[in-house]
Amino acid sequence: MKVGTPEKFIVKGKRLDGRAPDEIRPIKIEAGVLKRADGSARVEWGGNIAVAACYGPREVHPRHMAKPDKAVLRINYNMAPFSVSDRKRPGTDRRSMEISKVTSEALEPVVFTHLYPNTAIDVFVEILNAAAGTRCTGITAASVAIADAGIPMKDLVPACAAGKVGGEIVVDLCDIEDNFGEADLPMAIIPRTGDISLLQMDGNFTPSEFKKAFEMAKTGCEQVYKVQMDALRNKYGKME
Amino acid sequence: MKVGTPEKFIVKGKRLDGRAPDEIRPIKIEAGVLKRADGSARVEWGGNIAVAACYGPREVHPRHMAKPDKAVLRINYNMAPFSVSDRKRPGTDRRSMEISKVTSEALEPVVFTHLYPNTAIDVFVEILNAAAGTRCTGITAASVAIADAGIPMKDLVPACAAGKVGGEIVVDLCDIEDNFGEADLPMAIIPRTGDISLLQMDGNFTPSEFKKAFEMAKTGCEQVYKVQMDALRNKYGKME
Amino acid sequence: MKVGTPEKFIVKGKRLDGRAPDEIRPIKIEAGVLKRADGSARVEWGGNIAVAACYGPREVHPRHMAKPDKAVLRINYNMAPFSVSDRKRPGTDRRSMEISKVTSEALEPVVFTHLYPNTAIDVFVEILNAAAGTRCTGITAASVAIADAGIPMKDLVPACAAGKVGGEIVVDLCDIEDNFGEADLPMAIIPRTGDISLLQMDGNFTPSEFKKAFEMAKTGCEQVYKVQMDALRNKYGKME
Amino acid sequence: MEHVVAEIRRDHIANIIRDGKRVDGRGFDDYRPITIETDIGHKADGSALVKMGDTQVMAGIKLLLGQPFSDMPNSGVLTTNAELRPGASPTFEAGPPKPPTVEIARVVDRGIRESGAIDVDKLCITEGELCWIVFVDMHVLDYSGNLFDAGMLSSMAALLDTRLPKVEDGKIIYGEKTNNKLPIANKPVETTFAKIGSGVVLDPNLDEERVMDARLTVATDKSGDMCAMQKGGEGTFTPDEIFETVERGAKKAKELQKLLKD
Amino acid sequence: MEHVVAEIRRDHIANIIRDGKRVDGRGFDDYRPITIETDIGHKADGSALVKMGDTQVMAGIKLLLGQPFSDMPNSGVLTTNAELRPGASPTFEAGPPKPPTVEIARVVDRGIRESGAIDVDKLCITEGELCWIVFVDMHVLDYSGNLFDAGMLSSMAALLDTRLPKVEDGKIIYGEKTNNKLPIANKPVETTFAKIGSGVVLDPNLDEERVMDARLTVATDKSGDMCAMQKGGEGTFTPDEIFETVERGAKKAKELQKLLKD
Amino acid sequence: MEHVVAEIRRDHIANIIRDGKRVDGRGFDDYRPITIETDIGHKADGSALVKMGDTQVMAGIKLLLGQPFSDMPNSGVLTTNAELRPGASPTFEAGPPKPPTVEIARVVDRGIRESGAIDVDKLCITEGELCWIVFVDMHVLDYSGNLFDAGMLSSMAALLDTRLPKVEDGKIIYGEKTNNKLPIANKPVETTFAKIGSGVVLDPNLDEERVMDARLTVATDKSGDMCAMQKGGEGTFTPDEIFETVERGAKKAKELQKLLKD
Repeated sequence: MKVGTPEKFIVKGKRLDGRAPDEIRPIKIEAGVLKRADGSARVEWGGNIAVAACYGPREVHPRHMAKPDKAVLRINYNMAPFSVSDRKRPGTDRRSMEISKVTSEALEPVVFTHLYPNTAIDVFVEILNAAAGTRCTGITAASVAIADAGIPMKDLVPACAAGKVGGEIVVDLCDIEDNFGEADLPMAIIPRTGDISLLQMDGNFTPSEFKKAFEMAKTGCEQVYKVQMDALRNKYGKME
Repeated sequence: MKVGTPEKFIVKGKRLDGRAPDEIRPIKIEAGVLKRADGSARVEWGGNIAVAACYGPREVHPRHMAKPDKAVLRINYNMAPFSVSDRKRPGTDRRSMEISKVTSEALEPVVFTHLYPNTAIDVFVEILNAAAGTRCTGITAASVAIADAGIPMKDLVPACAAGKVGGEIVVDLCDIEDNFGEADLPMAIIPRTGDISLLQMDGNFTPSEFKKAFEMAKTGCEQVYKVQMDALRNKYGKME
Repeated sequence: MKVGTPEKFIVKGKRLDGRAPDEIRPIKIEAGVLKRADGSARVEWGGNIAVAACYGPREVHPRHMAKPDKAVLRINYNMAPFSVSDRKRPGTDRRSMEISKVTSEALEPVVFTHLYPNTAIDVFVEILNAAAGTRCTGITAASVAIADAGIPMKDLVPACAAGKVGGEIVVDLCDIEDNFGEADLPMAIIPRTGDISLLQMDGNFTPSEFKKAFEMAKTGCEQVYKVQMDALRNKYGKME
Repeated sequence: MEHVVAEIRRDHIANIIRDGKRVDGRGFDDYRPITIETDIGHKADGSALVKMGDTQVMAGIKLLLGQPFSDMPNSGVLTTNAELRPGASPTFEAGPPKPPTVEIARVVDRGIRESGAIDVDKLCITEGELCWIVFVDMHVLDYSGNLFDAGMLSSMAALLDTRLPKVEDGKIIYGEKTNNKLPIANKPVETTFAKIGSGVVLDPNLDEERVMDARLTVATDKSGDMCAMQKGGEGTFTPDEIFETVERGAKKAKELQKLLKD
Repeated sequence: MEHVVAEIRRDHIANIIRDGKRVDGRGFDDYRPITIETDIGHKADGSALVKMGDTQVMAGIKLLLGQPFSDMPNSGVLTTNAELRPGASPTFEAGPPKPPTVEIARVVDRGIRESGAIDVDKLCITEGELCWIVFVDMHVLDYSGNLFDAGMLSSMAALLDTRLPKVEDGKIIYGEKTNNKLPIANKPVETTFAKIGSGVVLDPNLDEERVMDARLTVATDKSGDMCAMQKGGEGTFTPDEIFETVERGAKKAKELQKLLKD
Repeated sequence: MEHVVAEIRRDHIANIIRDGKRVDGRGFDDYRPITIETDIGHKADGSALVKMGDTQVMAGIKLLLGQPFSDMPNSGVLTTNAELRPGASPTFEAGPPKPPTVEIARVVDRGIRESGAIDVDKLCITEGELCWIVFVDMHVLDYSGNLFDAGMLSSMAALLDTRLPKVEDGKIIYGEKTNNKLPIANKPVETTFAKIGSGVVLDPNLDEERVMDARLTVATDKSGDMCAMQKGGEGTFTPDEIFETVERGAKKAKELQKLLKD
C-alpha cells in the first residue's frame, strides 16, 4: 500500500474535501483570454488551471501531414514545469503524448474538419496547475477555445471523470482520491447525441460498478457543459 | 585481466562449448517469415536470433538521399532491449551505427542497385537474442531477406568470424570466447568471386595468425552460404 | 564567496598576470589557416585559441531559412570538449546558442548581406582553448574569416571586454579575474563609425564605473582592430 | 485519389459487416488464430512471441536491480515499453516511439499494473533501498492489426515465462538463472473491438483497423473485473455499445486467459 | 512581397517615432499597462502572472533539494528557464527552446544572479551536501512584445511570492508549505528599449519589436546600479545612445520596483 | 549531371593510377607531408594538432575521475570520440556524429584499446571505486582525406603529451598539472589504403577518397602485430589484395611510429 493512503475516503457521506459523492468541484470557464490565438479559453476547476489556445484553420507544417479531404485537428497537451509536486522537466513525455492523442480523438467528432481540407486546426493546452483531472480540464478548455476561434462545431465536448475510492463510486476525483483510489474513469461526451468520444479507465471495476461510474461521469459532463455554454454566452451573448 | 576469464579455452582439442576449432555453431535459416515485408528471413545461429525485413525498391524519404543513378541500400541494425545481458536502452547507439554502415557496404557489391535509380532498398535487422557474432548473423539474414524480396543479386553474402582464444585460432566465436579472447575477425565474402566485402578486426594477430584466421573465416562463410541457399530452395524450390 | 577567490586582484598597479589595468593580453591573428573553408582565421589571445571557418555565400539549407532580400549570416560558436577545465560534452548548449546569436548580431551590421539574396554566409567558430574572453576571441576571428572569404564588408569588427575586479576597472579579464571579479562587459565595435554592435554585461556597475569600463573596452577593441588589419595585410598585402 | 480509394474500401468493409459477416470470414467475436511461443533466446529473463493472424509481437523481460520509489518503499518497479520496429510495416520509421506506440505501451502497462498481475510487494529486497525493476519490452515484428491484444498477451506470457537471475552481493550474476518465478498474481488480458459502421467486431485485422470509426479496448482480469479500458479513433460509441462491448470482452477474456500457462 | 510589406510597415512606424509619437499613442518612456497577479495554483512554491499590454508571462517557482556545486559548497543553486509556448504566437513551435528563448532565460538569470536578488548562502542546509535548488520557469502564454521585462517581472514577483516547502529527514513533504519566504535581498528589474530609425523607445510592442533595428535591455537593482545588460538585434547603437538609454532605464526601474511587493 | 561528372573524375584518377602514378605525384606508398604539433592550449591535459597534407585534426585529452566498470574493477576507462566540425568541409553539418564519424572514432578506439597503448591497470586508483577516465576527443578542423590515420596519429601524440592533473581528496585540482605521464605501453598507428580501379594506394587525398572503390585501414602496433582492421566502401578486396595491403601497412607503420615522440 502506498505511503499516505487515508484510512477512510468518505465520512458521514462527505468526501475528504467535503463534497457529496456525486458533486463535482467548483468550475469556472472564461473564453477569449489570449490576444494572439484565434480562440482561447481558461478553465479553473477544483485547483486545476488550464489555458487552451486555438489556431486555425491554417497551413500545415510539415506539408505531408495535410489531408486532402479535411483539416487535421492537432492537440498539444503540456504541463508547466511548476504545475506538479515534483518539477516536471520541460518537453514531451509519454503521458503527454497519450493525452494529446485521446484529446484529439475526443474532439474530432464535433469539429467540421471537412470544411477545411489541407489545413490544420491546432490547439495548445497548457496545464498551469494540476490537481487530478487535468485531461478532463484540458478537453473542456480546448473545446471552448475551438468554438471561440469561430470554427464550426456540432457541439461542445465536456469531460469529467468518475472513480472508485474506498469502495465507493464518486465523481470528479480530487488529488488524494486520484492518488490512493481504486479506479478512475475519465470520459468526454457529445451532449446533443449522448455519444462517448473519450473513455479511459484504470483500476478495478466490477461490471456493475463500471455502469454506476459511467452514469456519474456522464452527469458530471452535463454539468460541465452548462458552464462551457455560459462562458461562450458571456463573451458572445451580447451580440445576439 | 577481466573478471571471469577462463583458465583454458581449449581442452583436448575441444572448445568450451564442445566444438572443434574449425567448427561453426549450428545454424538455421528460414526465408519469408514476415507478412508485411517484401522479403524477410530469420536466422538462428548458435544462440543468436536475427530477423531481417526488406522493403523496396521504394520511394526514398527524405528525398535528397535519393541517387539518380542507383538505388540507395540502407541497413538498419537494431538490438532488442532484451537481447543482451544488461537491458539495452532502445534507440541507435554508436555500435549500431557502425554495424549498419559496414553491413550496407558488405551487401552493396551484390545488389543490382543500378536497376532502380532514385529508389531505396531498406533492410531492417532485428537482433532478438545476442550470443557473439550478431553482425555476421545479421548480414547473413539481410542477404536472404533481400533475395526473398525478389531483388536481383549477383550472389548471396554469407558472413562468419574467426578469432584467437588462448593463443589458438578458432572459427565463429561464442559468447565467452568473444568476451575473453584475444582477437576477432568478422568477414563477409561473395562466394562466386571469392571477394571480401566485410572485414573488421580487433585484438592481436601476428601476420601469420591473421592469414590462418582469414582462411578459417572464409571457410565458415562458405558453410553459411550453403544454409542460405537451402533456405531459399526450401521456399522457392517447389516452383522450379 | 566562491572557493579560491584571491585576496587582492591588483598589487602595486599590477594585475595577477602582471598587466597594467588598461593593458590587453598578447594577441596573434593569422588569416587563411584552413584549406576547405572559403575563408578562415586563427586567433590566439592570452591563452584563448579560436579557429573560424567561413563558407558562402552559398545555398541555404533548410530552404525556408533563406531571405529574399539578403543573405542570412549564421554563426555557430562551439567549444571543443578539451578546451575547458571540466570536459565539455559535445553538442550545443544554452551558452553556445546565446553566443552564436549575439555574435551574428555583432557582425551583421558590417557585412553587405544585401548583395547576396537567398544565400547563406556560414561562420563556424571553434574554441580550442578557453581562457576567459572566448566570445570576444571568436568574434574577432569570425570577422577576419569573413574578410578572408572575400565577402564585402564595411569594416572589420573587433571585440574586447572590460570589467571590475577588486573594485577596479580593468580591460580584457583573464581566467581568474573572470571567475572571481565583480563585473564583465564584453563589447564589439565598428571602428570606422564608432558604433557598438555587441554589448553584454553582468555583475555590478555604478553608472560611472560603467562609463569607465565602456571606454576601456572600446580602446581594447581598437587595439585588436590593428592586429586584425595586420593579419589581412600579411596575407593580402603583397598583392597590392 | 488516395482518400477516394480509402472511402470505397471503407464502404465495402462496412457493408459486409452490416450483413453480419467479415472480410476474412470470421464471426464478430472470433480471434484470428493465436499461437504463443515462449523462451525465445536466453538473454531475456523471460520472453514470448505471439502470433495473432499475421501480427507478430515479441515481448522480452529484463530484471534489473534498483531503488524503490520513495512513496512505495516496499515495492518493486514495473516499466513497460513498446516499439513498432520499422521492419514491421511499410509505414513505420526508425526513431523514438510515436503516439500510437506510446498508447499501446501505456494501456498494456495499466492492464498489468492495475490488475495486480505482478505482486510488486514481493519484488522488494530491502525496504527503500533495493528492489527488482521489471522491464517489459514489446517488440512489434509484423504489424497486421490489433497490437493491443497481441502486445498484452505476449507481455503476460513473457512474465509467466520469467525466471529471476541469480544475485550475489546486491549484483546480478549474468548467465545464471534461478528457478524462481516472478510473483504473478493475476492474468489480465485485453480484448479490442473495432466499430465499423453499424457493427462492432473483435480483433480487427489490418484492413478493418484502417477503416474503423472507433476502437474500444477492455482489459479484464481473471475474476472478470475490468482493470483498464481505452477508447480510440476519431469516432464515438453510444453508451449501449460500450456496455455490450464490455460484456463481450469479458467473455472472450476467459478464452485468452486459458492460453496463458502458469 | 513579404519583405516589401515589412519595409513599408517599418517606414511607417519609424516615421511616427521620428515625429516623437508611437503607433499606440504612448510616450517614448511609457510602459503599456502592467498587472501582476500572484499565487496562481497551489503546486508551485511561488507563482506570478504578469500582463504587460497583451503580453502574458507566468513564472512559477519550484524548490528542490540537492547538492551545492563543489566550488560554492555554502550556496544554494539557481536555475532559470523560459519557454515560449506554441499557443503564445502563430509562429512558435513546440520543441526545445530556440536561441531567442534561451537568450531571455539567460539575461533574466543574470539579472537575478548578479544583483544578489536571492541570498543563495541562506539556501545552504548542510555545507557541501544539501541545499535548495531554485527553479524559475517562465511560461510565455501570449506574446505581444518585450518578453525580457515581463519575464523578469514575473520571475521576481514569483520569487517574492514563494514559501518554502516543509522538509523532513532531508525530503520535501509535498502539499505542506511553511510560512518561510525565500531570502530575497534585491529587486532587479529589466527595462528594454527598441531603436527604430532615429528614436529609442521603451517597452516595444509587437509591431515595434518586429521592425526595430536594435534592442537594449538594462537590468537595474534597487540601489540603481546596473546588474546586467544585453544588446540585441542586427543594428547598432552609438555610445551616446547607450549612455542615455542606461540612464532612462534606471529611472523607469524605480517604477517597476514599486510594483513588486515584498 | 552530377554523377556523370563524378564518373569522369573517377575514370581520370583511376587511369592515372593504372599507369602507376597519382594525381598529386606521390608514389603508391607515400604519405602527404605530416607535421605534429603538441601542447596546444593549457586546458587540455594533453593535445596534438596533426597536419597530413591539407587535413588537420586536433586531438585533446581530458582526464576525469570516476568508477571502474564492474567487470574490470582494477582498470581505468578509455573513451574515444570524434567530431567532424562543420567548418572542416562544405558538406559537414552541425549535429550529432553521423556514421562515418562514428566509424572513425570506433576504429581509432579499437586501435588504442586492443594494442594496450594505455596500460589501463595503472589508471586504477582504488579497486572498484576510483580510477582515471581518459577522454580522447578528435576534432577535425580541415577535411582533405584520410581522417583515420590523422585521427589515430593525433590521438597517440596527444596521449603521449598528457600530464596527469593534481588530485586532492579524490578531486581534481584544475589548473595544476603534475609531471606524471600517462602509462603509455604501445604506439599503434593506422595506415589507410584506397582501392581505385586496379591500384591500391596509401593515404588517399580528398579527390582519391571521393572516387575510391573500397578502403582498408590497418592498425599496427610497435611489434608489427595487427591490432585493428576495417574495410570500408562499397567495393570489395580480393584476398591477395588484403594480404599485400596488410604487409605494406606494417612497413609504413614503422615510419609513422617514429614521428611519435615519447
